[in-house]
Amino acid sequence: MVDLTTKIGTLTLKNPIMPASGTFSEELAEVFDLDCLGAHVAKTITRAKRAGNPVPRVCEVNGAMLNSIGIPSKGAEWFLKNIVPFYADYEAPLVISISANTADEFAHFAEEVGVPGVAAIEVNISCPNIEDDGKAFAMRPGPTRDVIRKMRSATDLPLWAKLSPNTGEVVEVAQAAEAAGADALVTANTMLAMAIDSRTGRVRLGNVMGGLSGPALKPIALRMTYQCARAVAIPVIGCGGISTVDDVLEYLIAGARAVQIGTATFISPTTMPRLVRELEQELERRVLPSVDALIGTVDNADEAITLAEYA
Amino acid sequence: MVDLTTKIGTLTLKNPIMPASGTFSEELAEVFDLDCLGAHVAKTITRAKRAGNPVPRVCEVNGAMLNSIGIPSKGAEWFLKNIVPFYADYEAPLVISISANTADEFAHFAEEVGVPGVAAIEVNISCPNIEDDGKAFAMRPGPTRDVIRKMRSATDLPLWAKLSPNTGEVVEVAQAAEAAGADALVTANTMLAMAIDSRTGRVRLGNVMGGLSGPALKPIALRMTYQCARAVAIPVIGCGGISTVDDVLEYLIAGARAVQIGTATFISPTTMPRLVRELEQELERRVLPSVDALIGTVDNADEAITLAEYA
Amino acid sequence: MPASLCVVPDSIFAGTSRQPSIHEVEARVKTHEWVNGQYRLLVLAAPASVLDCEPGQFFHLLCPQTDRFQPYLRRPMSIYSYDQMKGELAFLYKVTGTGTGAMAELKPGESLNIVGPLGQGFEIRPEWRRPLLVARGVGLATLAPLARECAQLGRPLTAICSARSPDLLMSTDLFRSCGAEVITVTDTDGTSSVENLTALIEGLIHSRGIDAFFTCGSARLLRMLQEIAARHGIGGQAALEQHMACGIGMCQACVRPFRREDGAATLRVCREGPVFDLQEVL
Amino acid sequence: MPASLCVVPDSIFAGTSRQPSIHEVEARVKTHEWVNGQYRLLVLAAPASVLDCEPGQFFHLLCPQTDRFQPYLRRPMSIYSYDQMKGELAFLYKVTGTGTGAMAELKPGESLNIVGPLGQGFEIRPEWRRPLLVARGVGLATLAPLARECAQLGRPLTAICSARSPDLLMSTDLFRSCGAEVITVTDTDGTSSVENLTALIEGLIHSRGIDAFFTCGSARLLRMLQEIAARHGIGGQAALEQHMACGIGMCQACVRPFRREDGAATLRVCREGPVFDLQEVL
Ligand SMILES: Cc1cc2nc3c(=O)[nH]c(=O)nc-3n(C[C@H](O)[C@H](O)[C@H](O)COP(=O)(O)OP(=O)(O)OC[C@H]3O[C@@H](n4cnc5c(N)ncnc54)[C@H](O)[C@@H]3O)c2cc1C
Ligand SMILES: Cc1cc2nc3c(=O)[nH]c(=O)nc-3n(C[C@H](O)[C@H](O)[C@H](O)COP(=O)(O)OP(=O)(O)OC[C@H]3O[C@@H](n4cnc5c(N)ncnc54)[C@H](O)[C@@H]3O)c2cc1C
Ligand SMILES: Cc1cc2nc3c(=O)[nH]c(=O)nc-3n(C[C@H](O)[C@H](O)[C@H](O)COP(=O)(O)O)c2cc1C
Ligand SMILES: Cc1cc2nc3c(=O)[nH]c(=O)nc-3n(C[C@H](O)[C@H](O)[C@H](O)COP(=O)(O)O)c2cc1C
Ligand code: FES
Ligand code: FES
Repeated sequence: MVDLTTKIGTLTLKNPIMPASGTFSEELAEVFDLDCLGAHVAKTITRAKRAGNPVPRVCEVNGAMLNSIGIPSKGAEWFLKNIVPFYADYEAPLVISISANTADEFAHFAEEVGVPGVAAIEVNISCPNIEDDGKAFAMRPGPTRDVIRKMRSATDLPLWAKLSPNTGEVVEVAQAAEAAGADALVTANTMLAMAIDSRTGRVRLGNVMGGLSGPALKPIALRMTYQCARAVAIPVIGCGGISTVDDVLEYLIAGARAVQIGTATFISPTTMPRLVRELEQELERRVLPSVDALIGTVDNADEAITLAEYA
Repeated sequence: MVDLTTKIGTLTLKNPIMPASGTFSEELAEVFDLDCLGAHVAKTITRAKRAGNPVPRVCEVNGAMLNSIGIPSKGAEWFLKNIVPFYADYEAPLVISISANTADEFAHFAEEVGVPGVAAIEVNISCPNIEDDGKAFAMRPGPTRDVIRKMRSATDLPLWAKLSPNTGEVVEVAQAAEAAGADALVTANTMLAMAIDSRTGRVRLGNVMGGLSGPALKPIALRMTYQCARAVAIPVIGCGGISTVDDVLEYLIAGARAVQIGTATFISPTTMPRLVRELEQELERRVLPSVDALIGTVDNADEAITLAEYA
Repeated sequence: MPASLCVVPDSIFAGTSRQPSIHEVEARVKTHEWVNGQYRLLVLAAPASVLDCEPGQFFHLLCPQTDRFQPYLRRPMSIYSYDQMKGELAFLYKVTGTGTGAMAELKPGESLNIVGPLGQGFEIRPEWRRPLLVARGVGLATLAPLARECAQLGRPLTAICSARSPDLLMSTDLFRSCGAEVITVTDTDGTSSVENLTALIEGLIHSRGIDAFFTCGSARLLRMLQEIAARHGIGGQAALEQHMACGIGMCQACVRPFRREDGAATLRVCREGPVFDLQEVL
Repeated sequence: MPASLCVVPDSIFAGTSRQPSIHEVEARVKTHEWVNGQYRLLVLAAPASVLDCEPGQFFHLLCPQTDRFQPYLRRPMSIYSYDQMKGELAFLYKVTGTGTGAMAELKPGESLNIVGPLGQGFEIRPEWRRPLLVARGVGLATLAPLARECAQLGRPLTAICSARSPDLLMSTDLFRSCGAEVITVTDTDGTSSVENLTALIEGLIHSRGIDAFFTCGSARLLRMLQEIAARHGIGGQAALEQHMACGIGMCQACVRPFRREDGAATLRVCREGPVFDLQEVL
């Protein structure tokens, strides 16, 4: 028997496969038993009701997608009353994802959502910080440190900081999140991108720009996962373009302790249970006793080589 | 007759299609007549001889490639003696691409390479700045301003600043390059990425990390092109994942005055002449008199919407 | 997408009481023919698990990767017909772009990955005794199973089929075989204008006692029907489209605004729809 | 990749004296057969423009996009045979991964986009009168046209063909039809070891007067030949492989280090190679 469990701080997950925020909801229970997952991660919520972005909210690019869903939210109250209880029927821990406009709002919000049934809070710091000219918190170490530190004082729940691939300083941001008390990192959110309909000249998303996800994002998010796993001691959860068991293995080998599956669930709603099963089979095939035995085993001939020479 | 010419500062190109640095060389003359191109852009050179990176230097990811070629260079002297004269036989202007370790070295180098036959200098500021802890110049506005300003004083040749998608501050970097005297921007270089062979656990590039190019990069580089074209008055040259005439149109519509073709030439060495021909046909079909008539015509329903809401 | 070719057996639910109602399955192509110059009819051999459908529901199709087309997202398609006895599921679709272009290359014997059935189908309320179907374009596909359902329920049916030209009229035989009175109108004949149709429909309301409208395929016809329905106090439903990513309700890509008692509501076409109350559509 | 299916006609060079020597063309599949459990022989109908080849040169193939495999980069393949009279070009390849997996799905009548001929082929120097070919794996493909060339030049030829097992020996008939003396060795027989081969080859040097080595397909055999050649003052050439992107010389992906008079040199396998002087290979 292969040991599929993985520890994310104080939480032990029964396997390292979980959904990515915004690509998962209760409706998926009509496709498979959600208890086969390592954790449940809900769509980001804001405290107040919000509308989200104009349509079209998604489009397809070469082998990947763009989305500008935004964060439509029925508000925290509605969420806590209607959604959190749904997940209480499952063993898998519920991770909620929150967003706010300022570090203080984040902290207050974290306090409020710390209700029974919530196992951890994922902090969506890819959202704009209105105190930093609308730049996302996760773009710089300073605002990241600030928001995580304030949240750390406001809640005892595990805090997972979800990083953005749009920053040029991912290692510094990761270290700032760790120093401020984050329990884990998630690498990464979508990458800012754009598409135009060349026939009409019209932008293909109602919001002009949107986030790239799916296979095209994988090499970028995998690189971030690798960089972060080497730079911090807290667990890193890989996310970006995972759709096959080989993708899962790549992330684990790069140093991720678990992975989140996003867009692949849209392409095949049974992706996650399939990956759980295939990961187990693959570990058996390799005669590895556990997921742990694979994590961080990347073989990079020359440790000293860095970004320096790549361009 | 459609007018395919486009002006990049003082240079008039006979059409907006040119190669991207590092994906073009004299050998391509054995495939087609290089004079069908708007310009010739040479591989980045350094002043001194350099070896480049260990192999494997390339690998394929989902519908795109990673490279960690580095900048193997036979040195500036050899280049000026052997390569520049080759291009003298062609009408298309020769753009050389240079790299250096510090702003001062860049400036000295720019002075030295200003020989007859060189029409413009592309400044590869995605290379590490040893005075900024190895961070690439193009990661921040300060170092970008510094390097372009010093080069501006050292040469009268047009300077094209080639930006990096790895920065979180592309607009600020673009504006810094413009303020410092750059004549054009190229958006963009490759995006830092990584791949692991899940079977062996080995990194798939000798240099561990490398640059993502090809179709997967397009939505990201197109977004940068759009952002920069709106933020600066100097011409922006689009680059990233272009392989079809629709891609070219998307970039022109987004605001690019010309485009560079990189990886697509590896997939199909006749890509560039095909794009020149198809662009002409497409403008005729649309009854547009010129390339100019298409540039920057993007229709974005709501101008006010920005990055703010996208995540 | 080799990944998605591997289907999770329902046995993953063994030991739990939760039963899946949405299935991802491989379906084999039985026949695949051109219906006219734009539309193809795809008939699949599908397992019973996905054939418990309602008219108006849809499937989300994983179009194949071909040398010419490499679609990424799934494509939503209304159920054109489903038959549990024969184990058949059919789609009538217009070859439009990347996804349907790739789909058009499917050959009999090949396999197509489908997810469904999805969404809320049409509801034929007890008080709706004399329905009128008004369809154009893909709507001719979407309303076909509804015609069959009306026939089964013994509701006398009238169907107005609109198209650009007579050769693009589809499903009329199917409607007729359901006992429907079929009226065809086309742009080339000049019979499909809103004015003409409004007069026609008001006539039908009087002559046939039409008391419900069902429509799909044209925003123009939808507005017209809303207007006539409001005027005559007639109920009805409309099937809508929207760009989708998940098709199941997770991503919120497919929203549209709707008129509800408590003001405007934003609903998911894939989940709360694709069939909505006629007057709620904004 | 619909993009690359459109080929630039040579007329783009009209009015210039520069003539292209490397061509991107569509070639039609004539036959495509399994040779054994691992290798397939692909015979293409190719235009004359690309058939002015030399043994040892290669083509860069744009493998198709299929539902199972979506390769991106081209794949380099040695020319297995070329025939200007018949307008034929053939490749013998091992089905390995994504690219060759996609290629294996090509059916007669379908089209494959190829770029070539590329690289420097073998040179049979005038003083090399009695060549020995030592091939293993893909080397059996790469050395095939060289055997034909030797036959044409009237050079009596000996070929050692090595493989894991007898069923994986390929091209031996072809070598024989070129008048070559063929010696087969296999791992399963225990005849393919370096010791055994060294003895065998030293014997051939004495008995046949071998004065040149040509090899491809095994680093182990290459080292062995370098050693024997150095000991006996015998010249020769080796065809090498390296991961490639452009195949033409632009990207510098495919470099390897070589021994040159003035120290080590970094050369491109696609351009300065794939055939190199036996002793220069490091
Ligand atoms: C619930 C529902 C049922 C449908 N039923 C049918 C049907 O029975 N027959 C039929 O011919 N068509 C139907 N459509 C429309 C069909 O989904 C589109 O024609 C198809 O997705 C076009 O894909 P493409 O790649 O060929 O075109 P492209 O234009 O290349 O598509 C690009 C993207 O836009 C999306 N898109 C384009 N048009 C539409 C549209 N009208 N609705 C939603 N997304 C769209 C595609 O899914 C794809 O993601 C239905 C749509 C919905 C939402
Ligand atoms: C000049 C030259 C001539 C060749 N001639 C032949 C031949 O005649 N017959 C034959 O069977 N094989 C030949 N090869 C090897 C052949 O190119 C590889 O087997 C093939 O590229 C594998 O592709 P894949 O996608 O199936 O495998 P994958 O392992 O999926 O390939 C992944 C990537 O690695 C590259 N790669 C993998 N193996 C090699 C290799 N050995 N050399 C270079 N790149 C590689 C691929 O091109 C691809 O980019 C030759 C290689 C070179 C360089
Ligand atoms: C439609 C959509 C909605 C998303 N919404 C959120 C969100 O609300 N909060 C968040 O942190 N990430 C959100 N994401 C990002 C995903 O969680 C994930 O980080 C990203 O898609 C990369 O993973 P993938 O390539 O597996 O999809 C969303 C992604 C998509 C495609
Ligand atoms: C193999 C390779 C080598 C490259 N070398 C350079 C270089 O020397 N200097 C440079 O500025 N950009 C270099 N680039 C980046 C390209 O010029 C281009 O910016 C990038 O590949 C994106 O364009 P594409 O997607 O069309 O390839 C290189 C790219 C590749 C793939
Ligand atoms: S398509 Fe995802 S919610 Fe409707
Ligand atoms: S493969 Fe590009 S230089 Fe050899």
